[in-house]
Formats: sequence, structure tokens, C-alpha cells
Amino acid sequence: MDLTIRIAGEAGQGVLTTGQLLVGSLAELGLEVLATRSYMSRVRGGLNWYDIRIGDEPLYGPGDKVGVLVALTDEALEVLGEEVASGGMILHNTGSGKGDINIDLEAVAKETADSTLYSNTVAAGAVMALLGYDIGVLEGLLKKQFAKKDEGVVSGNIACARAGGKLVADQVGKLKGPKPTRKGGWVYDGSTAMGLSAAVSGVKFVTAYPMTPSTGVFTFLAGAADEYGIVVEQAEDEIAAVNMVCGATYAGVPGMTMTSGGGFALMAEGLSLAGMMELPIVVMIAQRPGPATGLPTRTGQQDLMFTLYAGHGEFPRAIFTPGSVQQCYDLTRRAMETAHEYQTPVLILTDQFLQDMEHSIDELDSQPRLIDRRIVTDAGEDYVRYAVTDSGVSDRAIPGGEALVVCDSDSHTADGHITEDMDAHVEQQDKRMRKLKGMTAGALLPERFGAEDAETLLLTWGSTLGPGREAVALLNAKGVSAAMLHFGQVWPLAVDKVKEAIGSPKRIISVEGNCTGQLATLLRSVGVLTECELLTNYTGMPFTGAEIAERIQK
Amino acid sequence: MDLTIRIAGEAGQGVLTTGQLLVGSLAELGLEVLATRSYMSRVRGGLNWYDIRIGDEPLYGPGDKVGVLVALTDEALEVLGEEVASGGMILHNTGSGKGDINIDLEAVAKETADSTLYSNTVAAGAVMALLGYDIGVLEGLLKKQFAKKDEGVVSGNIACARAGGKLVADQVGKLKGPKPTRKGGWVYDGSTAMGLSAAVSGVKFVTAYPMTPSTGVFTFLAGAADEYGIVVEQAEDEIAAVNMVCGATYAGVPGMTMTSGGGFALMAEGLSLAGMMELPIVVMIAQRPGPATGLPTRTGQQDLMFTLYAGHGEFPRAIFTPGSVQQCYDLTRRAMETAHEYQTPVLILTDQFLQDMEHSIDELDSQPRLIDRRIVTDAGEDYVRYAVTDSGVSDRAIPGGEALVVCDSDSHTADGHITEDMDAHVEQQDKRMRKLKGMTAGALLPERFGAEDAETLLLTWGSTLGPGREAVALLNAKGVSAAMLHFGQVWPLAVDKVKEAIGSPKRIISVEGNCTGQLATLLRSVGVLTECELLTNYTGMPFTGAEIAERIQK
Amino acid sequence: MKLAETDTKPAWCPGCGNYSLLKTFDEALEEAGVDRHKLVLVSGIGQAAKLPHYTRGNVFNGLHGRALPAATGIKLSNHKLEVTITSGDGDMYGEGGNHFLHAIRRNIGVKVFVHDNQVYGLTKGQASPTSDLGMVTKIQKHGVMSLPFNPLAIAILEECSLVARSFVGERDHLRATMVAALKHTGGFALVDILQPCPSFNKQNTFKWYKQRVKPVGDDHDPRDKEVALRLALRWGDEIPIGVLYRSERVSFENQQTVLAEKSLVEQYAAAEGGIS
Amino acid sequence: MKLAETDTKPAWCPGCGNYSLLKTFDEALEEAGVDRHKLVLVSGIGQAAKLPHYTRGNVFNGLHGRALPAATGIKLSNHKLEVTITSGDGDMYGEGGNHFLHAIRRNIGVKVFVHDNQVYGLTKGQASPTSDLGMVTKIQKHGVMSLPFNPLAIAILEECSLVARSFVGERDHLRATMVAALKHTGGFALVDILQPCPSFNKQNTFKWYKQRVKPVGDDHDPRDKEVALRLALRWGDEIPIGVLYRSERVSFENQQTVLAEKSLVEQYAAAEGGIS
Ligand SMILES: Cc1ncc(C[n+]2csc(CCOP(=O)(O)OP(=O)(O)O)c2C)c(N)n1
Ligand SMILES: Cc1ncc(C[n+]2csc(CCOP(=O)(O)OP(=O)(O)O)c2C)c(N)n1
Ligand code: SF4
Ligand code: SF4
Ligand SMILES: [Mg+2]
Ligand SMILES: [Mg+2]
Repeated sequence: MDLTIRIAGEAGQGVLTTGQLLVGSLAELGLEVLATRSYMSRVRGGLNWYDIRIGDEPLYGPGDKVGVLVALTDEALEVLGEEVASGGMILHNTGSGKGDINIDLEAVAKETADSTLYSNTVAAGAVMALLGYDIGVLEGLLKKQFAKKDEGVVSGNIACARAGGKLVADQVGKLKGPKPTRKGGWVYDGSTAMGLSAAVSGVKFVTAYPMTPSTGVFTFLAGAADEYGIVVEQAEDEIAAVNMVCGATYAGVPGMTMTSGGGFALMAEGLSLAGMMELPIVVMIAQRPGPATGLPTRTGQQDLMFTLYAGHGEFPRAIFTPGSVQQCYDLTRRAMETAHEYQTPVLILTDQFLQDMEHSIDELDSQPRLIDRRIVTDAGEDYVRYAVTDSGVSDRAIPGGEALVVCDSDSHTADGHITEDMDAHVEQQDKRMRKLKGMTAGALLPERFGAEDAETLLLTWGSTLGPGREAVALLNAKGVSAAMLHFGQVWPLAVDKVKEAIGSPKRIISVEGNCTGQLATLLRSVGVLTECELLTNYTGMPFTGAEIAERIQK
Repeated sequence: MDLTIRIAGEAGQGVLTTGQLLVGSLAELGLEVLATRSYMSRVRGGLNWYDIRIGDEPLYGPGDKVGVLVALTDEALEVLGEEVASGGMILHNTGSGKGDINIDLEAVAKETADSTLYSNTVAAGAVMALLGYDIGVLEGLLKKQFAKKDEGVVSGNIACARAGGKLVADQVGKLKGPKPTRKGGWVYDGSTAMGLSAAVSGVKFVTAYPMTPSTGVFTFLAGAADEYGIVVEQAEDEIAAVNMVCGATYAGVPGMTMTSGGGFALMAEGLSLAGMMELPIVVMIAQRPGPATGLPTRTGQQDLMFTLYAGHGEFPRAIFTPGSVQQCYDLTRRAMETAHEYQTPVLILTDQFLQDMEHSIDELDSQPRLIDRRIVTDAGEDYVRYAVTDSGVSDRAIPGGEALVVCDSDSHTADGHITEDMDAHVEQQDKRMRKLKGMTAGALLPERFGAEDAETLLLTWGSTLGPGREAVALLNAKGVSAAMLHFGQVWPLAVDKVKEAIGSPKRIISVEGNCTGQLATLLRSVGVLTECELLTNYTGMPFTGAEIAERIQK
Repeated sequence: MKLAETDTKPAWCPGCGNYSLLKTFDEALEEAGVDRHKLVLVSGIGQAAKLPHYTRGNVFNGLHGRALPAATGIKLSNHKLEVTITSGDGDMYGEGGNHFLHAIRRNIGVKVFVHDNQVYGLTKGQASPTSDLGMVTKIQKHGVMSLPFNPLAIAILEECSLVARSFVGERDHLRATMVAALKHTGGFALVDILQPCPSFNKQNTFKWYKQRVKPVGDDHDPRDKEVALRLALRWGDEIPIGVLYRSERVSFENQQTVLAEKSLVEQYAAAEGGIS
Repeated sequence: MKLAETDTKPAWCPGCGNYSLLKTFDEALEEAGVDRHKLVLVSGIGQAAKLPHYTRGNVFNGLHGRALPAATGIKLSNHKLEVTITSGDGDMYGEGGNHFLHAIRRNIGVKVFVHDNQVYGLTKGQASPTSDLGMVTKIQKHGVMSLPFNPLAIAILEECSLVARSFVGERDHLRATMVAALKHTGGFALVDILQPCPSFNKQNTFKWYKQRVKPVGDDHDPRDKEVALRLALRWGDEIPIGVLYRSERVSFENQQTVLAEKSLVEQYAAAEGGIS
């Protein structure tokens, strides 16, 4: 069984604080936890919410109906009340009596600990108790969290948690939370998993211009900079960011920048530069709905084709599209490795939904395990940067040693110097493009979830992994023969293998967070697919498994 | 019959001047003329050439073998000598005797008119005479050209032209030029045709950051600004340029910017803005080989897919790809009209080859014929900018009248004000995307050259029109059943009609100036095509008809 | 999902300096007699840049950092419009820095109001080009190390047509300064407005500004470039506010021969008429 | 088609100021004792930006306008390299204007040599940000209307670590100025070099510059910001050349705690070694 707790209220009211207390406690208890965030583009006010789905079996995406709604404002209750499942309960932050449970959280906090600041703790305590969970684990968390503050803060919070618990005492039993089934403890969000992976893998230079929803990774890396030895610098604009990373990778350290679609649009020229100069840059793009500024704090999957073709001229690139928090960790490393193996730009395409998604997974290794930069250290005076090879990959030396390293944005000869000779131009272009062969051979194949011979095959990429898996399970439970193929890498594609992986199901449905079906377009363009159905959602909200399953059955 | 005259030498030596004297004279005579330029990325030195193909039947592309090579330097002779057809002649600018005709042009000019400056005229006179043409027409041209200078300049030049003619007197007859067949006079290059069309059609605001090979149009419009009433401003960068044009079109006048791939990369965000704000901007992109700086003065067709997907988020756009000087004129107007009909960005994709190509065509109308901006002038206080309509097109008012015009880069409601409401977001997104229906219905269909039932069908887009037509003629002449389909508009595509136009020939060959076959990719992506052959050329030089025909027969 | 209700009110935090800025701006527009139908409120993206949605006029709310080029295009197409920009310090001096430099050189006749809160508000508290040295944020963990950008000094150096500074906590002063900018006809007018951001800038608070701002005296001659520059460079216990500088330049649009008589929009309409 | 032969020699016009600039630069590198293996010659695109191909060192010839951010990334990854930039006035002050503003604020330790010919050379003669008022080109048909950008004054205002001007026609002066920049350890060094472009700038010719440039006297104190600014603003019958300004700042790379001991490149190599 599973259940979703939704904390909803204005920005600045502590939606996040309450939610994170619960996420920490519930994960520690050993529940499966998957939390997602919905927030508006403002710092105070508006209507934000935080959904914590808990279960006794692995969870992959957001839940469908809300089991417990903690409505911190009247608006939250009005707008979101109807999404509460039958049998669900509403805890309303007021004495007005519109909820199933009505508590003036701030008043309770004030009364209990003489501070309205702890009202979040009251709410967390109430929810824990309501679902029949031991409040002790929340108390432990509070102790850890406020270890550095004075004793009064800890005791005040603990008293508030208990007070919250007491206030729902008469309701306990009405709604039972799922049973803990795992060894608890670790919860990560996509941003943290990506940032951690980059740090562990040896990113040494990070620069970005802040842009939602990519700022989480940037902030994580700024926080981790001293520990891992990273130079983190805020750029004056995205053009500076991508060009700085080009410089850094040329000089010899793994570099990375992160942005969203609008910022990435400004990086297209720099991407082309990295392609021409053969620099192993990594750009992380966290998608949000466009065009233009669009909905800055929402989610979407509209930039696949743009990412694939961004930059003038033709050059090889790889695009990874992690689908889970675990993949955020795994594929960030893989992106860095691919960039260095092939000396060409690599993109990581993610989105608000996944960046903010928290998931209870096993502990991620935080010990440095630097990737191999694949540089040559013994190059001598006769070194040339762009030697023509079968693989398209040339020995890469870095400046400072005996070899002079000459890189050019113009067409160049093997020695890196500018040329207008057309034979050299073609030879170098062919050399660069040959990398695609190796990159294709090494590319991640789409992963199948469900039976080999399923009649209906869902195609998904990126963050739709979780909702897609859940949809398959729901469909299967209803006797529908369905499976899913998820693309964790969308470029390059091993055409024959992908064709084989798709097989010939009765129905093929591309499930995408955009309105034109970009994965389907891509697959058609390489000849993997002819016709397929589209199931799209471009509301700014992620899919849920139930939504997909339902729309497929219609 | 046809014949190519090639003038070759260093930048700054007068290659262009000589060539243009000849082009003007030969067109005036009534020959079919098609001239193309090859130059290096430098201001002086290097090796540039100018090919003037003349014929007694319509010409569409550059010639294959050179009939007359005017080699202004030794290098020109060495590098280009072998491209002279058998029976062709070399006029070498020296007494050294390596050419068929050896004239020290500067010495002759000095001797004849006491100025080395007129050496170009000597060369032009020599070529005219050599081919058996009347030098009088060249004299007329010189008179017109130097009408404002003092008499000495005119007479000096005329004397030099005659001197040139005399020096080849003993060679006359060896090589006969084709016969004039048309009423002569008008010659235009692609840049002029485009610029003139924009001016005539009512572009009122033009801004750009200089970038080869788009600067020709920019320069033409700067020159025409006073006559046509255009504000022309050089922007500080391409980002400024595209955003200025967004502002100008919002305010109510047709606006345009021009650049090449690298500059366009910087405009991708602005393009997305125009999509979101529904602004009728026109961006002209003159392609050159990339990636990055690449070969700045050469030609290529590598940016089709980039142009199609540039900008984050999904929004409608149209892409025109003129193939001839005449189409530069016709489709620039059509681009402006389409932008205004659908209130969305429209792109014109051209390249160095076509921008610099001169062609003897009928006179282009230079009288203003302003396009209909399709604005409403009677909107009142209750006006909203983004009314939801079936066509997706809303009434467009411009600021300054009674209606307040509110445009937003964020998701917005019909009144243009920022919203985070997802229903409004989806409603507006659907509205914008609905424009594609009308745009598709009105889209230019690919044009067929050759028999309906040809066994081999060439697919071409943009500037490959001419070489493609010539290839078809050559193939047909050899008994090969071949035809061509040329795309003057590549987006949106009327899928069914394009399918029909393609039919089911035995062989389909996409002939493209890139290495991945971008038109073929595009056609596959929309389901118009499955497999096809590729015939590519990414050397930086344009195709010739002979080259295409030969490679097809292999 | 209907979230519309929440969008009609300004999306600013309680206590934000933008509220009084907006109010004063509205008053200044009235006082300067600006016809709302001829007014185009241009902005980029940021908290400041939302302002146009909360008042009346034509609105062009464009891209982050790109208000100036958009406004330039608007002004050149129809120079009879009053074109204002409301922008943030990140928007105008960070992402938009190059346009700032060159628009002043051009002297395009737009009125630029920068809500200078010395921080990136909307993206939650990173340093901006005007952040003071040492300011610690989640990105600038060791404090800001880049010298603050001084927009007024740069503008004066570039002989910007009108250069002023004010503070949202001095409403009369702010209104008067805004009116001066709105009435200005010589070209580019820059008003940098100190605006507390209680959510993210805990250093340069309302009180911090209030204690420091000091209007330049009536005897200050804004034609004196050297003095103006000296005032602009003052940032410490005392921060001079007021119109610091005025230059004698002709606006860009008034130098265009093509615009000597009619705006481009008028010319187009006339030509269309002539043809139809 | 083989066009290689023509590429090995500088692709500049005969009589171009870049030739003596290149020669002097080579001499300055020798005189300053720069190890060519530790030298990275960064550039953008333009005539000036081709220079790195014509001398010896590591080369990063990047995008038009983007030399500064690339150089910043290089310097931060390996601050033990000597990172120089050769750039044009369009490259550095036009397309690259925003980076110019912010790199100086950052005080990144790179040496910037701007070949200032007051025109766009490579694209054949459009006005650049430093073109004089009134200069007529094929684009600026009515002459340049934007006030010229004054890079030195802006740099001084931003307390750029070292600010200098020189002229290719004064080779000893130029060499000495270049050496001063190369030996500078305090951060960002700007040398704006007046460079005649006989092909496209018919106004500011060799002779025009030669008649006007005047070295600042030995008594000039480059620590005096006001005087430096006054010198930088002088542009007319007399154009001061020399090191106009020096500030007391610590370079950006020297403020990074992470770089206190080793460069990032060294750290990576060490960590790799530890693992393998
Ligand atoms: C190209 C681009 N980069 C980044 C962003 C994200 N962004 C939005 S507002 C903002 C900064 C806001 O700071 P400021 O301009 O000072 O305005 P404030 O919110 O402080 O008023 C940023 C970085 C964006 N929208 N577009
Ligand atoms: C993004 C981009 N825009 C435009 C260009 C075209 N371009 C190349 S060099 C140049 C200007 C050259 O002027 P400057 O920097 O002063 O150098 P100079 O040639 O005068 O030495 C321009 C506009 C380009 N390469 N890239
Ligand atoms: S974040 Fe700061 S500037 Fe933005 S609304 Fe809140 S207080 Fe105002
Ligand atoms: S165009 Fe000017 S700057 Fe460029 S090489 Fe020629 S003379 Fe020198
Ligand atoms: Mg701000
Ligand atoms: Mg220059």
C-alpha cells in the first residue's frame, strides 16, 4: 500500500520545512519515500505544496490521490481539497473547522514553546501520530538537526512535535500508514545526487548563471567546493559560463555548467565551440516549460530536439536523460566519462520534477573516485592536438608540459592551427564525426520494464521513468499487457539495437512531457519507428502513473 | 553552349573589380550570366577567385571547367591551372610565359593611362576581345560607372580596355564565347535580391551584428535606408539584434536581422521569445561551414535542423530556403508576409554561395509594395492581445492607440499578463501551436524539375537548386531518367502532399551541403521518407551540376 | 489546475521595497502627465521586472537581461511613445551588462528604473553585480570577491544623458527623481533605486540605506562631470542620492534623418494608406 | 582544394599595424622571460585574434567576443600558466563587453592586449565601439552617432589592476608596456594598443596616431586614480600612452582557498595518482 501526504501553503510558510521533517523521519523509519515539490515563481505567498508519498513497496513516481492534506492556508484547502482521496483526511491550519482536523499550528507552537517558529514541527508531529508512527524518530531527527543550537531549541521542538501528536490522538487509527519494510536512512533529491556524483567523479571547475530549476545542483556544488576541492564561480551570464568551462577543460580539469532551456539557448554557440575544439565539457539542462520564460518553477520535457541540434555546424555529442534519483547519480558520472573518452560535449537533460524529487534509496558513495581524464602526459615537442585517427579521438595533452597544445575554433589542420585548406577541413570534420561510431557502440540502450511480449509498449525518456513504471504495473494489474522502454540516453542511438528492443508490439505509445512528441520524432528521424501514438502532458506538472494508465485504457 | 571565365588572385588585387566589369558587360550584351565568388577570410593576400559563367541558354549553377583563367598571381596559376578545361586558355598577369597569353597588366595600364589602378580594365578588355565580344559595351559601362569622375578617368579606362583587347588580337578566334540570346541588362546577387525585397516589402527596422556571409544584405539595406525610410542600426551583439527586432515588431513595424550560424546560436533565446510573444520577426541566416568559426567565407548547408529546433520550448515557425537569386527576392517577401499572417518568427536560410551568386534575371521591381502588417486599428479599451481563436491567430494591435497591448515572455492569460495557472498555460500553448495548421496549408510545396515518372529523384533544398537542375539536365542528356524535387520551404511541411510529390521512384537521393543529410533526417522525422541515399558535399565549396551527375552515375 | 487567483496581486514578499517603488512610480507617472496609452513598460525577468503587470500601460515583459535592446527597438519604431524600463540589478547590470554599456553610448531615449536590491531576488539570494564585497550567500560561500559594479559611475563616464539615484524609503525624493527622468527629453535616463530585499539581503536593509542616503544639495550642478563622478563613487557611511549628472546630448532617435518628421509606425501607416 | 600554403604566413594586409605588434609581442615575451610552455595565448575572432597562430605557445583561439571567459576558465584551472589574450576592439568591447566589465571586477589574472584599430577589420570596415564620432562606413552611412567606448576609463573606474595604452608606432614604448603587463602579478592587466588599419580606417592612420600619442612622464603616479582617469579621458590632439593606472588588489585566483597550495590541475593529477 502507499499513501501521499501533501503539505500545502504559501511560500515562506514552512511547507518545505514541515515536509523535510516528515521525509527524514519516514525514511529513517524504513518506509519507501518519494517526495516531490510544486512551487510558484515567487519567494513569499502563492500556493506551494510538497507531496510525500510513502509505501511498503518500491515507489517510482508521485502518487495520485492525497491521503493526508496539511492545508496551511484557506486557499490551499480550497484549491487542493478536492484532490484528497476518499477516506483521506485534511488537517487545516485554523480553528475554522473546515478540515477533518483543525489545529491552529502557530497558536499551539506559541503555547507549547513560546515561539510560532515551531509550528512546522507541530504539523510534522501531528502527521506522524495520525498515521500511527512513532514520534520518537522525529524527535531524534530534531535533536540531530538542532544539535548545534542551544538546548531550548531542541526541547521546544520536541515538545511541539509531541503536542502535535497529542492533538490528533482521537483520530489515530482512522488512516493507517504503510509498514516500514527497508533499512532506513538515506534520502536524496535529484539535484543532490547529480551534484554529489559530479563532485565524487572529479569535477573541479563549476560555473553557472543561476536559473531555476538548475540552481539546486549549482548550490550543492558550491556547498561541497571546499570539501572536494572545486572552484565554483557565478558567471556574469550563460555565455561566460559555457566559455569558461571550455577554457577549464582545455586547461585540463573536468568542468561543468548547469542551466535551464533559456540559459542553454545562450550556450549554443559555446557548445559548437566545444564540438570543434574537441573539449570534454558537460552541460546540465534542467527543463521547465517554455517557450521563453514560460513557467519557471514547473516541469516539462520540451527541449530534447533543441538539445540535440543546438549549435551551428555538425559535431558529435551525447545526451543523457536520467529518469530517477539513482540515475542522476549514475549518469552524471557516465556523462563526464563519455565527454572525456570522446573529447566532445555531453549534455544531461533533466527537469524540475526530477531535480526536486526526493527518493529513499541506498546510500550513495561520497568518496572521491576521479574519472580518468584520458590525457597523455608524455607528449613532446612534436605533439599535434588533432592527429587523424580511426576512432576520431586524438591524443589529448594539456598545456603546461613539453607539448604545446593548440586549439582552434576555425577549421584547422592536425596541429590545431587555422587553415582554409578544404582537404584539411574535410579530413578534420570526418575525424570528429567518426567518434560517433564508438559513442554509438558504447551508448546506453533503452531499459525495458515489463514483459518482452507485451502488446502495448510505452516509450519514455528522462523523468517519466517512474510514472511510466507505475503505469505499467497498474495496467498489468488490470490485465493489460503492457511494458515500457525507457531511454536514459537519447543520443547517439544504436539504431538496430533500439529497433530490436522495440520489437513489434501492437501499440506503441510515446509518453512525453511536451506537445509534439519529441522522442517519437527523434526515433522516426533515425528510422527506428514509423507510426506511434502520443500521450503528452505539458501542463507543467509531471505525469502520475495512474494518469498514464487511465489515459491508455481510454 | 556555356563557358566559365575565372579571375583569380589575391584579395585586394581587383579580382572583384575585373569580374564585375565583365559581368556587367556580358549581361548587357544579352548573355546568360551566372557568377560566383570564392574568397578567403582575409582582407589582403590569399587566393580568391570569381567565376563568371556565360551561356546561350539559361544557367542555374556554377560551371564545371574553366574556359578562361585570368591568373593575377603565380599562385593562382599553380593552384587553379589544372581546373582549366582542355581547349581553355590562361591569361597570366606576368611576362613569364606560363600562360597561353602573358600580359603584365599593371605595366600595360601604367603605359596606357599612367596608372596601375586600371589594370583590371586591361584584363576585362582582353577577355572580352578574346571571346570575340564587342568591347564597346564595356566602354559604355565604364562611362556610366565613372560618370561622376573627371573625364581623364573615363578616357584612361577606355584606353586600357582597348589596350587589353589589342594585346590578345592574335588569339581571337581560338575560343568562342556563346551567343547573346536575351534582352540584356539586369544582374543581381542573392544579397541584393533579398535586401531589395525586404526594402520593397516594407521592412522598417533592420539591425545586425556584422557576420560573413550575411553582411551583404545588411550593407545593402544600410545603403537603401534613406531611400526606403528604414532605420538601420548596428547592434552591440546578436542578442541585442534579435531583441531589438522583437521590440520593433511589437511596436508595429516589420523588422529583420541577419547573421550566420554562430550569431544565430546567440539568437536562439530571442527566437523563443518571439514564439511566446507572437511577434512577426524575420531572421535571415546565411550559412557557412561550422562548427564554431569554421570556414567563415565558404558555403555550407549545415544548419537546417538547428534552425528548425533553435530555442527552448515548442512554438511555430516557418523556414524558407530560397534556391535562386529570383527566389531570394520572392521568398523574402513571403517570409515577411508569413510572419505577419501568423505572428510568429520566420527564418530564411541561405548561404554564402547564394548570397554572392550573381544572376542575369529580369528586372526586379524596386517600387515599394508594403506588406499587410495585419494589425487591427480599432481595438478599444477591452482589447486583449492573446484571444483564444480557432486559427491560433489573435487580433494584433500595436501600442499607442486606445488598446493597451500587453505582451509577456512568461506564460500568460489571454490579456497578456503573467500567470501560473496551468489551464491558461495549456490553453495558450495550444492556441499558439494551432497556427501550424494554417501555416502548413499555406506552405510552399517542393517544386519538381523533370519528368513525373523519373526513376531517380534528387531531393534538394536552398542553394542546391541550380546545381541540381543542371545535374538533372546532364543526366537526362545521358539517358538517365532523373528528376528533382526542390524545397524552397522546409518547415512546416504538408506531409501528405510532400509524400505524393515524392511518389515512389526507384532511387531517392538527398543532395546536401552537409555531412549528415539534414533534409533527409527531417523528412524521415515527419514520416515522409524512410530510406534514401545521401549525396553530400561539405568541403566549403558549392556543388556543380556536373559533380552531382557524375557521382550519381558512379 | 487553476492557480489564477494568486496571480492578480503583486507576487512580492511582504515588506519588500518594491511595493512602495510601484506606488511611487504610479504617482510619478501621474505627476509627469504620462498618457498610459503612449506608455510602454518594458522589463526583463526578476522581481523588479514583474512591475509592469501591476500598473497600467502597454507592456513588453521580455527576457532576463534584454529589456534594453527590446526598448531600443520599440523606441526606434515609434519614438513618440514613452518607453520605460523597470529592471533588477542582475537583469540590467549582470545578464544585461553589454546592452547597458552600449545603449548609453547610443543615447537611446528610454527611461531606466533599476530596482537595485544588491541581490538576485527571484532566484533566491545569489550575489548580484552590485552586492557588497564579502556578502555571503549559498553560492558565494566565502563571500563576494568581485568589486561591486558601480552603474552610476559608468553611466556618467559614458556621458549618459541623465543619471540619478534614489531610495524607496525616501518616497518624495524618489517620486521627484522619477518625474525628472520621465520629463527628460535628452535621451537615456538612468535611475538606480536602492530597494531593500528583506528576504535575501540581510546586509543592506531598509535601515542600513535609510541611515546612509543623503540627497545632493540644490547647489549641486549636474553638468559638472567630475563632481558627479565623485558623488557616484561614494558608497559607505554616506550614499548621495538625487540627479547626479546630466549631459548635453541629442537622443539617438533625434539624430536619425529617417525619423525627422514621422515615426516609422506613422510612415508605415501613411504608405499603406497610399497604396490600398 | 589545397589552399594550405597561404595559411602559414600572417593573413594580414600589407602595412597593417599588426605586424609590428606581433614582433614587439614576441620581444616582450622574451624580455619578460615567459616560458612558452607555460604560456597560453587566448583569443577570439578578428584580425587581432589570429595573432596566436603566428607565434609559439599554447593556443586557445575561441569564439568572437569570448576570449575573456575562456581565459578565466584556463587561469582558474591552472593558475600557474601565463594566460594572455590578444583581441580586437570589436571582440573585446563589442561582442565581449559584458565579460570585460565583469572580468575586471573579478580581477582574474590574465593579460589582455587589445589591438585597437577603431574598426571591424576582418568583416571589412564597420564601426567598432571605439570608432570616433562621425566615422562613415558602409553601415554607418551618416557617420557614427554613438559616443566612443573608453575602455581605459571604464577599467580604471573598476579599479582594474593594471591599465595601459600604447601604440604600435612606438615600438620601445609598446615593448616596455607589454613587459610591464606580463610581469604584473596583481591580477587583470589591460593594454589597449592603438593599431592603424590602413585598409579600413582612413581616419585614424599611422600618422594620425603618431602625431598625437604622448608618453606619460616618469612622474606620473599610476596609483592616483583621479589623475589616471583624467589621462584616460584625453582623446584629441594629445593621447597619453603608458601605464596609466595600477590598483592594489589581490587577483581572483589568489583569493580562492581551494587554490591556496596547488592548482586544480596539480590537485587532479595528485588525486589520480593516489587512486591508480
Ligand atoms: C537567460 C536567463 N538566465 C537566468 C534566468 C533566471 N533568473 C531570473 S530572475 C534572475 C535574477 C534576478 O535578479 P535581479 O535582476 O536583481 O532581480 P530581482 O529579482 O532581485 O528584482 C535570474 C538569474 C533567466 N530567467 N533567464
Ligand atoms: C558571434 C559572431 N558574430 C560575428 C562574427 C563576425 N566577426 C568576426 S571578426 C568580427 C569583428 C572584428 O573586429 P575586431 O574585433 O575589432 O577585430 P579586427 O579584425 O579589427 O582586428 C566580427 C564581427 C563572429 N565571428 N562571431
Ligand atoms: S525576494 Fe526580495 S526583492 Fe523579491 S519580492 Fe521578496 S523581498 Fe522583494
Ligand atoms: S583589415 Fe586592417 S586590421 Fe585587418 S589586417 Fe588589414 S589592415 Fe590589418
Ligand atoms: Mg536584484
Ligand atoms: Mg578592430
